[in-house]
Amino acid sequence: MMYQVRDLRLSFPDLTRKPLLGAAPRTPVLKGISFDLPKGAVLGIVGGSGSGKSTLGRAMLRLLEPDSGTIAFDGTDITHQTEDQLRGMRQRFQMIFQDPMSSLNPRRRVGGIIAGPLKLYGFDGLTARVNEALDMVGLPRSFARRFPHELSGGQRQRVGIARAIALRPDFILADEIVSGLDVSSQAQVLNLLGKLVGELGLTLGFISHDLSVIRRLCDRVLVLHHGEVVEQGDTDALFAAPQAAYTRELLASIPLPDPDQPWD
Amino acid sequence: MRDARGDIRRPIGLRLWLSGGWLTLLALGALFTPWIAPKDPLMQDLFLGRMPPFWVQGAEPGYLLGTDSLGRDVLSRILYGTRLALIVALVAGTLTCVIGATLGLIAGYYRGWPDRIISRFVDIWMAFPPVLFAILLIAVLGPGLISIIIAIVVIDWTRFARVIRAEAMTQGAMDYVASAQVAGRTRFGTMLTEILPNVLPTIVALLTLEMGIAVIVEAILSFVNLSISTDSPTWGGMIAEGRTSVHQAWWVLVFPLITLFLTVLSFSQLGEGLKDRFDPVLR
Amino acid sequence: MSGYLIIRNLTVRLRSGPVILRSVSLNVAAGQVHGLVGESGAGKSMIGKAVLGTLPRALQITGGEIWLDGVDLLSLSAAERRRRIGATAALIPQDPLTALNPSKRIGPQITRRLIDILGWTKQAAEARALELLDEVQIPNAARVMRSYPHELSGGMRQRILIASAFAAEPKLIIADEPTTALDVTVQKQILRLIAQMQARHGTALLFVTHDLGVVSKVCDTLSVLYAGKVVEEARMQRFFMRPIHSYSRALLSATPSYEDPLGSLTPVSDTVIEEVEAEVRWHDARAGT
Amino acid sequence: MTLLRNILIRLLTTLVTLIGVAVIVFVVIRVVPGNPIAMMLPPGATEADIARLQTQYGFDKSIFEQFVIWLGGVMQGDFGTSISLRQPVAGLVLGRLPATLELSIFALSIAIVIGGTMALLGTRYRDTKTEGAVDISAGMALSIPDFLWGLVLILLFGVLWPVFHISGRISPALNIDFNTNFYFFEALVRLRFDVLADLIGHMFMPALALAIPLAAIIAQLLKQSLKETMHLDYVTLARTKGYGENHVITREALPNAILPTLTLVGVQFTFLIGGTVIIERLFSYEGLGNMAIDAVINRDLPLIQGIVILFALLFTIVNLVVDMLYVVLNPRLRHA
Repeated sequence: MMYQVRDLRLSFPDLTRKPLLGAAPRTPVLKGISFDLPKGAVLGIVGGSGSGKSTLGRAMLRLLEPDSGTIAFDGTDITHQTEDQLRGMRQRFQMIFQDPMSSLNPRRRVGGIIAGPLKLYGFDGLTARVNEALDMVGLPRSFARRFPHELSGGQRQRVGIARAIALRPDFILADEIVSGLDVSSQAQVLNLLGKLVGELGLTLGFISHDLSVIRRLCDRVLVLHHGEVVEQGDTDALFAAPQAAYTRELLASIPLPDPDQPWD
Repeated sequence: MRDARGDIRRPIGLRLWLSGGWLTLLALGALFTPWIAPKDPLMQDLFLGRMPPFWVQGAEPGYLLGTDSLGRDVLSRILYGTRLALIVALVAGTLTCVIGATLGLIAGYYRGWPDRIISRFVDIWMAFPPVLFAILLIAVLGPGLISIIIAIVVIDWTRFARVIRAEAMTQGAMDYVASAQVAGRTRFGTMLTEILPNVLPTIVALLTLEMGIAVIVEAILSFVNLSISTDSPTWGGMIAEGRTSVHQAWWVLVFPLITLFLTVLSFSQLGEGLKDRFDPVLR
Repeated sequence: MSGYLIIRNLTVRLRSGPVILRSVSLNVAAGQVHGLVGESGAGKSMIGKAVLGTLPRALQITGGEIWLDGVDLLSLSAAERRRRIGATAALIPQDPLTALNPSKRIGPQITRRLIDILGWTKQAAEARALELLDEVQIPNAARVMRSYPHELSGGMRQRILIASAFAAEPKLIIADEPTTALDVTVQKQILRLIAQMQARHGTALLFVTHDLGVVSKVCDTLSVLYAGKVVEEARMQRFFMRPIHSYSRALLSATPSYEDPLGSLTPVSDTVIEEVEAEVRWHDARAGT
Repeated sequence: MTLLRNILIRLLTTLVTLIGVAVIVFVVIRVVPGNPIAMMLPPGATEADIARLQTQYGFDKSIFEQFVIWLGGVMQGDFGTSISLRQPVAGLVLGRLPATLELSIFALSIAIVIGGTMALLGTRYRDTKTEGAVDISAGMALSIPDFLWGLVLILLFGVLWPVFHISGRISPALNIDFNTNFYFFEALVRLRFDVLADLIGHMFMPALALAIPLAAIIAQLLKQSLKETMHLDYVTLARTKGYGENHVITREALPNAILPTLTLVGVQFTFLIGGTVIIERLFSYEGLGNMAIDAVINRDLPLIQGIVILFALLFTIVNLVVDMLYVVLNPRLRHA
């Protein structure tokens, strides 16, 4: 198992309701989430705004510390590990962010952005590795000398992918990475990701609000609603016979590009 | 829409050239003062008191910008004052910047208790009228160059701390900081390699601004007679003297004032210009 | 007059030169919904902005005609045009969170323009607002009128904006990506509401969106834009059955659909882009730009 | 509930700040070399005389003890006795406060009028030469501090074209027998327009010197904020409803654009009040700041303490007022 998550709970302090003395009351965001993610699987995490899907993703990468429950990564309990303890492992789980503009340091060139994490882990032959990563995501090598703001949205998102795969991680979390893109670059990025998962034997967590996109890419789905798992399972089975009322409502709400689809 | 408006670019070349040019001129003047200055700045000649500048009727040859009430050459005194002003600007400006920016960076990026402590101090500092605080400090420390520099650092570090703290907080919330953490960078490493380069343009702009302010603070302290010593010529001292005799000899006030004005303006414009230049997104 | 909105050869440029809209022509008849589809930068929102006179200042209309309810807007003076638009057209904007003035109560935001611009009495305007809030299924309309925007949810605010758009019985409504900021479940409710209101009031509706799925649910006809040029104009059924232009086909095959998981998801290929780029160049050469 | 809590927190932090200020002043000025008592006595005073006065002013005790005694006095409204002027500090300071307050408020009004006008003009005629002119003049005005503006104004309107007074608060020849030291307000109330004109003639230049940098800040911030607001959908919506540009700017954008400007202007206003110290000196205006500089030069410890605390109090009151205004103007907080 790549990930084993059990009864995961996480809450944020609500500072607007903080009493004069003492701690602010906490608003629960994840309310007891459990799932398994086998190695080599592609897991879609779907939900509306406020469902907790991004929070779950950030907890899986330990950018947030859960209140309770456990997260085991490849058999190691990482729920409450400190940043120092995690440092040796961080190379193994990487992330691609929603907004490539804010996740790429505007003051660095693409080459530096990809090479930065590599340098940190003492990889050698940096130029070769950066070039290889750019090749894999289908960007010209000359892009290494460009700044992020000189690229298009789809190209930026591919730089984000290159940065993540350059480290040869076991697991990648992609957080709404196509929601800001046009359909044409969205299709490119999705196809690229699908190809890389196969070639590199990656395990992928794919967060999205779009079930159509999830269906294309994922073999398992986790449906979140208000911080709880309302349904999970094999993609084909879930789309064929959705069990939870919320999943059914979600499916029925998607406008398919087909004027004949009954939509009521 | 943003992009559509983005092509209206401000001309940044000219103001960099003008401000940089004036400051270079000043720096050269300060370096070679003893060779350039036409007269001894301290030499008094009561028979030559309040001589007007060269283009006015009754000017004394050799005293280009006239003399003050004690017959001292205004041009030479400005030149000697330049040395002091620039030393104060460079040393006090840099020290203030280093101390203030470091504290601001720590408070803004680490948050938590370091932020609470630093912010509390900033609050207390903001409750002092800065000029009064400076005067008070000089009164305590005694006049002198070192005292002035200390006073400037003590009263003005908050300017950097406040601005850089806010800036670091904004940058800290960006995803590229999270991505550095995902890559396994330490918090301290992230601060240096990710946050610092992004706040650097602001730091540079503030630094040159602070240099201008340092010159002003020195002038203000000279004005209330609390600067280096009464002998050494300073712009502020000359202005204070010029202020009292403005109706009889306007030039004693006007020339040091113009010098001070241009210097302060140049420092701040240089900072703004550099900030634009520094920014790859705008370049 | 074949429609309430007739656009003929509308050309819009950046003041610095580049062309944003290239001789766009389209008709929207009363009671009809026309979709404007394209990727970002295709200029689809600019058409709506040109009609409503809200183009960014860096842009200017350099040619063409915009007939609204039998009047060529571009032949009017700026002030007359503004009044004309205010009386006959309305906008349903994209982001319900920024489309209501945060410092004003809901009531006046619906009624003020009826009173100020159209000269209604206060009582009439308020009665009308209440009636419309009921029509868009907002419970407790009287209380909502006294609320501030931040007290209401995103879906509620979008309903209010729809009500406000229909307040003065406009001939034309332009909806600019009205559901992009909403969750799919809310999107469905809002789209159905817009469709219902449009049908009931017989308004002409120009619907700007990037989402072919949404278009297929609400529109009767559509125009596909690329680089400010209409590359295909079609009736809905025909478009989805037999898209003619290769760019339209490419867009359709790049749109994922959960019903067709095994169908290949083809990005818009370079050949298609070159083809449509060549078309744009040919148009520019002919137009002498 | 939240509001009450916020006010309580504010009052507590204010108290901490004030005590912090008091401690710092207390410690700093007691390290002053030179004996303040020796300075005030005529030459030839005996050691015994000095010792007696030392005891009278409490300088023989430890700093901590002195602080406790001083704090005790402050609780009862007693800020000690000025060494150089030999009068109670509280009376002296309160006597000068109105002059400084009137100057600051006058300067603030000028800054709001000039800065607000510039911001509105820059927004109304954005992307034209007018906006460029607003940007450049605001940028210039901002780079030059009040002290230099004061000197420039003295040269321009005191010497070159002498239309304003360049020193003092009121002409000594003028016969006034006012009840308060708020000359300006009292002249307004009593309709003494001769006094009013004379006061403005004196106050205008120092106030303008203080106002120019603040006006520039207001112009920049408000214009920036207005421009951002002008791109929001509700402004576009108002345009499509048939409203003209002026209505859109003043009715739709301005009320929302003022809020983000307000907090920053509050902080800048405290800087302006701080600036009165040197500006009053420059224009020989008989306010608190001028008195403060004399107090430092004379090593008048009780007076310095009193003035600094009063300034700190003034600053915190300004911040408190700004916070309250923010709540009043912001429907989000008003109805929370």
